[in-house]
Amino acid sequence: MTINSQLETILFVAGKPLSLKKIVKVLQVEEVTTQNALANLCLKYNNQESGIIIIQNNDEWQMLANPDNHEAAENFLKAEVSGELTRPQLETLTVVSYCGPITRPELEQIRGVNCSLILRNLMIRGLVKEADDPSGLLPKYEVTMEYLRHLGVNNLNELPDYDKLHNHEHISITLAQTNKLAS
Amino acid sequence: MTINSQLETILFVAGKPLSLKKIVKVLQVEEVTTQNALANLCLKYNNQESGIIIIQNNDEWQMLANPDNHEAAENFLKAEVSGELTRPQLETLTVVSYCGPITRPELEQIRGVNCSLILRNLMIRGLVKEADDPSGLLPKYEVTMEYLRHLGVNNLNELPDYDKLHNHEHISITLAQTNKLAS
Amino acid sequence: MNEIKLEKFQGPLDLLLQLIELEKLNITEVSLSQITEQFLNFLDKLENDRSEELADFLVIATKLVYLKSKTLLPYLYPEEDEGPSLADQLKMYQQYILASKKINILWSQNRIAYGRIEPPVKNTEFVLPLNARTGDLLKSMEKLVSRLRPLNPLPKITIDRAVSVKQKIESIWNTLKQHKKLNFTDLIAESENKTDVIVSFLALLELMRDHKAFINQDSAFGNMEVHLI
Repeated sequence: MTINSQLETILFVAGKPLSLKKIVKVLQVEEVTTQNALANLCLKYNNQESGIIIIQNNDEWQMLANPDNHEAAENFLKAEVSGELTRPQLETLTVVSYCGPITRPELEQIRGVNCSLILRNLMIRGLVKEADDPSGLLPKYEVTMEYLRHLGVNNLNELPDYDKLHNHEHISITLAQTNKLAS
Repeated sequence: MTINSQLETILFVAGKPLSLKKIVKVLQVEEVTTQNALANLCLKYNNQESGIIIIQNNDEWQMLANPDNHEAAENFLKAEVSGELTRPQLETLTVVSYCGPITRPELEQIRGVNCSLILRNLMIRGLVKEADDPSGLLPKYEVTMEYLRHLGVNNLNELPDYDKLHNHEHISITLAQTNKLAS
Repeated sequence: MNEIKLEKFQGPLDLLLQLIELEKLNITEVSLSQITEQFLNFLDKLENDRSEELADFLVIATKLVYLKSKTLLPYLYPEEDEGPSLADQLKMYQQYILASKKINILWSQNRIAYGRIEPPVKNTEFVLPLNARTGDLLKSMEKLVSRLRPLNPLPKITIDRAVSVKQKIESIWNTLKQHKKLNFTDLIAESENKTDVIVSFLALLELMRDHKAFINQDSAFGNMEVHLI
């Protein structure tokens, strides 16, 4: 069987987000081959009429139902009670969405307030997690698949004004400043 | 969205065989329309290179992984349930060992992160199970007898420093904060 | 100024944004320096109800006072690249606030991508993970317990009611007219708190700008002598 087909099976069987590293390990092929297969699968599934889609969150991938069919899916499953986001939660999630993976000092530089409690609260809710980043001394935070899944976007770069806010001219300077202070 | 797309979503999320009658009810369309959509979906999926297939068993329909990819699927499941625990998995198992039976919110308050996926994984590996506790509204988790036997202890209180760590002040303070926040 | 309620803002940057909007100003260094006083006025209100946030507000208050002094006496601050200004920081914050409103719309649509309900996986044989023996559990538990050690509460910072810059200018001006000369140290000797010192300093800068006073200082951080002109 082709790599594409095996990848499709694994994402289907997993039922949860899988890291690229994990997929490479299971398929036992080169990373670049896996990345190509993932790109092919996205092309195959991520079109308007598909009932199944592939979502990417930075380094993770998951096969999910098309959010446009959420009503049909809800007829089946008990709809989840996820509740509203408070303003501090929303603000923090927004910055982490556009600038993640991001350290706490960087986040606090942008928001101007201490963020330890709000980060903890979002991590317990499963909307933010520590990114897998063995290089850094400070932990970096990123949003979870759970969050993306709820927004109904396939990829962070589909968020409104992503390019502008992701590569914001002041961010890099501000963050460089934070890092200088920290070092 | 088209009926085909909604059907695809429903079979995907269901994860079990669905009767034609049930599908008709969820989609809220004519039986003949549903049958046509099922035939279309079979055409779409049931080809040699597909990682997912649709099978029909008399009156029931189910979406499954292509059996030709069983090796890849088994590789994945084996990787899930063997090998060393990740650091978050080990920490979760530790808290369940020293502080169980424990609810998920309590566990998450102690660890400061969402634990649903990790708990699921530990349960698949047979290390943790839901405790029999008919009184509680929330399920409580505890380690399995099998795990204890393999550790060579007869009872949780034989774990090193159990008395000291089981009721450690830092843990009770953390939990008291949860209850305060929840109230 | 009192139209902004304490519970209506998230942090110092949010307060700044609201003050700017209230005054219908653009975000520039000059307009920020204009609302310094209004901002400082919120500090003592914070102390009663949201003291845990005081540190964050003081950071921004310092930047504002710096801006204000720079606007009053620009010749003391040679042109140099100082990195992103408070105005830049605030503009950036504003963009994320706007984005967060769009994110909230996405979130509230409940257009959720659902996952599969997986059939239960049966684990056929039990394998003890190599790193989950009693010694591993003990080590992991000890690490966790030490991580959970409750943090010492922040030292309580007290900020008392701030005297307005305007009142302070008058008071210094009156003293100066009487004595012709005075030491800044004496001027702030009776200050009850840091805000008071900041306000005195700002008042002094205003007097200098208006050519009512000049200052002699022998060395950096040395005593400042204030003279009547």
